[in-house]
Amino acid sequence: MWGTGVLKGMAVTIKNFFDTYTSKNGIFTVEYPEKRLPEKERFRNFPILVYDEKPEELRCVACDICAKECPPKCITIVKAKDAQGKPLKQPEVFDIDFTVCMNCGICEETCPFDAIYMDHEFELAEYDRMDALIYKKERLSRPWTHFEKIRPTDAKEINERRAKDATKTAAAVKPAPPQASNQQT
Amino acid sequence: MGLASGSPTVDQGLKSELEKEGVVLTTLEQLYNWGRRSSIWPLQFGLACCAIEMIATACARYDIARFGAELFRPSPRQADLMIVAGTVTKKMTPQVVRLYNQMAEPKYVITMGACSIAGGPFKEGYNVLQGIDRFIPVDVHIPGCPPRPEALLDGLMKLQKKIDGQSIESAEWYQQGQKREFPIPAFGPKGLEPPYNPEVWKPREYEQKKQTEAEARKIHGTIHDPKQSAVSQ
Amino acid sequence: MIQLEEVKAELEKSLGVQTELSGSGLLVPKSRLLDVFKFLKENAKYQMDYISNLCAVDYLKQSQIEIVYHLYSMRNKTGPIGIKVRTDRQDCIVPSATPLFRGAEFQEREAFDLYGVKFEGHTDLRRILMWDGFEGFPMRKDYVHEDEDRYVEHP
Amino acid sequence: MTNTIETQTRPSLSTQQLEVSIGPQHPSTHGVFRMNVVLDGETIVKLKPVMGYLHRNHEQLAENMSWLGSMPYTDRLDYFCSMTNNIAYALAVEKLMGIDVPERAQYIRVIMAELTRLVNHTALVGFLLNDLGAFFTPVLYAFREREKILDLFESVAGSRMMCNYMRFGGVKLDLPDGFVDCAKAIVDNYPPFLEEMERLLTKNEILMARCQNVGILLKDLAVNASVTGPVLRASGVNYDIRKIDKYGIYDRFDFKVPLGTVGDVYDRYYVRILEMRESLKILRQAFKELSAGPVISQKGLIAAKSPRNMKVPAGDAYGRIEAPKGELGFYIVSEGGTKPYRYHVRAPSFINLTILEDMCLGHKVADAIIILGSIDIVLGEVDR
Amino acid sequence: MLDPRFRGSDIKECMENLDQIFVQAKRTVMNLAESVLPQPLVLLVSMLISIGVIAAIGPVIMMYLTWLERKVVGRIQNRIGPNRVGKFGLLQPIADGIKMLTKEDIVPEGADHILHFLSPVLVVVPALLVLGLLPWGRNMAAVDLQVGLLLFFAITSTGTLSIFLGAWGSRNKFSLLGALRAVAQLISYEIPQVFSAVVVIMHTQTISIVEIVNAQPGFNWFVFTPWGFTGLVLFYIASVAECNRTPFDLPEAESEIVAGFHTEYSGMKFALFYMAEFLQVFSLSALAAALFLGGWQGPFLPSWIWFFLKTYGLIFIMLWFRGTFPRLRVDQLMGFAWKFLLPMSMINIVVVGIWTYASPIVAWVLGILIIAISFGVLAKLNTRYHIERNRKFILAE
Repeated sequence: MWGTGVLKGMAVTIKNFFDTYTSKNGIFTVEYPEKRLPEKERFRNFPILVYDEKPEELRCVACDICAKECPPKCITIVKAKDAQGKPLKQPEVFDIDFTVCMNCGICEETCPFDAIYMDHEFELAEYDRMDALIYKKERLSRPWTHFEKIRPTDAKEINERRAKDATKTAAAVKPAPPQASNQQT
Repeated sequence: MGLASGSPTVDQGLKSELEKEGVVLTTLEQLYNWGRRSSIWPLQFGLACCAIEMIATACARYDIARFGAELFRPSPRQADLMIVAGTVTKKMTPQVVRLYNQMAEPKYVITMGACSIAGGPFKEGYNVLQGIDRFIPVDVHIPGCPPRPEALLDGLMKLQKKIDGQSIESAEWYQQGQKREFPIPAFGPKGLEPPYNPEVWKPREYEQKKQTEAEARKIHGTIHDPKQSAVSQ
Repeated sequence: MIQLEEVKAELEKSLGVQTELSGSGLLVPKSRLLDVFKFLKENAKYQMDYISNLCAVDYLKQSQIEIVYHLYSMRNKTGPIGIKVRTDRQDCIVPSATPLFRGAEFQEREAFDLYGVKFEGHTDLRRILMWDGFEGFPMRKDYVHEDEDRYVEHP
Repeated sequence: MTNTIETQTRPSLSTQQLEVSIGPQHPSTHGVFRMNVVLDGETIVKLKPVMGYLHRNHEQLAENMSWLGSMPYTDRLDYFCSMTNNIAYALAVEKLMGIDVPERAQYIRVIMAELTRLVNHTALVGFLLNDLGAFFTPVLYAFREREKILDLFESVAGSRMMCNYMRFGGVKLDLPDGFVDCAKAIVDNYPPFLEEMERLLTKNEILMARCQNVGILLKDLAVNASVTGPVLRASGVNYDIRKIDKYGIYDRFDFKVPLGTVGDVYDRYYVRILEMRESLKILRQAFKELSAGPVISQKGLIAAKSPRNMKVPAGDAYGRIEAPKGELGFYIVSEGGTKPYRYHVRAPSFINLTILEDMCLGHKVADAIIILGSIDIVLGEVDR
Repeated sequence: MLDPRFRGSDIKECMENLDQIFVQAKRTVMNLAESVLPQPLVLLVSMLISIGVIAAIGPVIMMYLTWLERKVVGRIQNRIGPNRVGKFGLLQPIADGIKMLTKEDIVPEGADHILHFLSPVLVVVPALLVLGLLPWGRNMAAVDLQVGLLLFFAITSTGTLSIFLGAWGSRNKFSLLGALRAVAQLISYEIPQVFSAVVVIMHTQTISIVEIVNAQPGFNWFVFTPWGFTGLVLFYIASVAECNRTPFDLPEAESEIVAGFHTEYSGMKFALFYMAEFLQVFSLSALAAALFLGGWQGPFLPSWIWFFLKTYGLIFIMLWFRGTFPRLRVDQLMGFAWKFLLPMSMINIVVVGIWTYASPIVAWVLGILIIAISFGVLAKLNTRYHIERNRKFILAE
């Protein structure tokens, strides 16, 4: 009969209307600034550089692999030089252009020295684009404890692997470069 | 009224006491700013993947309606916030600038996503404009590709903070003789004519600022810039 | 799956067209292209009524542009037959497949827009992706896009 | 033609035709797509689609980037179904390289593809109703379900929309431990959501009056214009690439292919709802048969570790899959180097648009909008 | 000086006071004015009071209707409406108002300045005028005319002209399309609306709204009769179309013609269009309540509370429509008005004719019979070739 489909449709919407008051998960909104969604562990937003103890000693050895691997080429690395001009195993300039980075996580996969990981921080809106959105080395570096806090299972895996590599390199006469195991990060 | 000679100074002590008794003491400016801040109507204008995240923000879970920004007005006349969500290509730039000109005056621009800030991952493309701030002034930049809906809400809250800070004397749109009509680029054989709007896009000043910083530090060696080599291959 | 050698033999027998196997398709001379399409479409054994993919490839070293067609049959649900056609890079003119397959219309316009391949017999050959005033064919290997104002953020 | 188009031309009343451009910025063109429409009153006389407003030169960028480098770019092709784009690209390169994919990775690929189909069809039903005028309610119900599935993608691949999860020879990472039963829960309470949407929409008289006998696509025109996907099946042509090419392990699942009879907007809407039901069937079977094992083949792992010097043997290959919008194909030419020589995407939405004008002639402006909505185009894929 | 009523319990007495509170207030002011001013000015003061109250209440009703709509439609879509601007988002309409006031007012250069300026005013004035005719409570109608209902329909029909004026003045293709649709829709839905109101006039033999409400004392409202119920349904559907609300919101169809007839209006002019739409929603729901649901008649609560309860009940249904329905196409819209609503309202008039002359039992049986048969026949006629209810789908292998 004409009109029954229309009435059934209205019944659905009114049920949803009263669900928001009666049933627990009627309201689907998570009120952002006050309440936040539980963060997924593997969420990747922008990369960070990781250091163990002191912020000057980054794990990164400026090997430029991630700069070559990055599809949109947004990483710029300059090797540090000590007084006599001999290149050091530290990046002098390591900046990532956040207006080009596409959060794809390829740098995290291909870094052999576990130096660069993807962070969960997403509240990065800025008023000025020129210098605020080109992250220098200082703004990118985070302690390893921060990484263990946001990604516990991955951190546990990586620590075991690094411990195993450390013992292997210590045991072996010639320190072989740390081999990535089957199940990398 | 103290409006002409600088904004009237209202000492905070008196204000907080009155507020305790429920009397709200506010200057006309704060009332204007509060009105504009809490009912921003975005323009229904999506370009690419970030537009889907913008729609997800308007949907049930993140609910931009809580901020009063629920009515996505289709016509630029009634909108006062343009969220440039997605890659602005050279073929689309005249439309974007014309839309910006058509919007009624107290208008704001949020560039959402890496593509609209500076070309993003498609920066090297021949048909991609490297950032919309070459043609129109931008208030808030939200990096990310695409930024999470919460990042868009965070950007909106930062825009609200910026609106709070505005004052009637210094706001551009109230000045006489302020030309707020931005020239619309035309299609040339190779790209857009003119490629950027000199009034809005001032990298040169920024360049001088960085030169002065660089002399101060004076320690750089030769800079190996992979991007240069990648493009010329 | 359809064996390309078998198709090659079939074409030679019935149409007398000399085709050679190159990569995943049959290289057909430009002049006999439409006959091959008509044959593959009407022949009872093949009934290739669906053109899935049409794309141009720019071989700079041999200074040739190759157009690749992939034909399928929706009625017999049989696998792809790759047809390739080569033309010179300067005056590249190829008979258009649109009268036979309407599906090729937009893809031919895209090949014209990005590679400059003129399809004779196409209903309205205009630029589809770039704006009409644009000069040059951007996807060619020797196209260098001189950017008007390449501002690089890094100092 | 049917009864809706009985507008005879009245010779005495010579009306002037109105040229309107339903422009790149329009509430319901699903992105930056423009239709130059010539109207006689409200009836459409001529309709010319104009595209290219989102032409981001994906194919040229891919030519000077490593093979894996353009995998994250495929997410941005059809930004509703990033997983299926990755699978299609991975399949094409695997065909050229001859890498095999382990058992568990095949099952994960099927699960991700079917979850993406659910997301895409739900969002499409929502947007089609939005074009019909329902004030955002179906879109919000659809996006509520989409959020749950996006949480799954985020917990697996790391990003809600841009998953970049497939690698040549398998997948990037294994499923997190809580994934399978969480996915089972979502798949189990999907049918009640579909019933709710059906009660709200399918038998709604206004929707039936607006969508039936509008934009009819005949069978042979569809085949000749190489239309693929649900639009083709709604016209009654039984052509589903999962059944024909049997790529991956789709021959192990038994599922049906829903076909329409008339081929109008209502058929295209309902065929998608039936397809969602079939996808749920596949997902349940896949969850049952999911077995433990490696997620990426040994050769694939080495390639994933240093993509910049991964070489693909010379030759060309065309791999295609049944993406939610139609047949998504990748044609790759390699000269044995670390960069693809030619990289072409056969986008289903781009080619499904050829018949937009044929379907819209004689209809009203309101019909043209919902016909465009029923074809389900995404501009990232149309303009590449 | 209360009405001489029997002294029931004191709750009943306080209800009476509450009921007449506004009438008392006006009377005290009038007494004060009489003692001070000469006679003609007293009349002026009484008019000014009524006009002042309505001019104050109108915009407040409109503002909090927008708030109610955003909250109700939000809840339908299981999200929370605006809640960060004030306690429950209650300050949201005020913020909208301030923003609209401070917005730049653009007149497109091709547009006709006078028409562009005039049409928002011409749209709001009828919507405000009509509020005066409504019986807000027991003897609380601003102006109690003998020809109230006739004047009501006359005023609301001028709204169509001003919408076309505005759309034509802004020289924009989309608003032109919207204007053509608006004129066609509003005129063709006015006839079934008036016809379904004629039913009440025939029964009560008066066209003064106050008399109609008085003819429904206590609980026997007209809606409990067969012709009353169908009259309410028809009148309500026609008034949804009159105020351009979903599913008949073709003149400002967002998804087709960008923003319909008010595409070119920004700032306060757009706010006036917005106010006119919501005031029309309020006034037509109030009239539907007055005609069929017994206006302010109600057993226990004060009269004006009943009036607001019934009106907001009907408004809630309109908001419910907005959250549920897709939009009709132009020719279906016309077909629905001419081929379904109009014949049904004529048949309704026949039923009320029988009702007045036949005995109650015969009238009831005949009434229900005629309405049911005619509804079935008309529904059949209308959907003969349109809708195929359950269509066959093949699940191929």
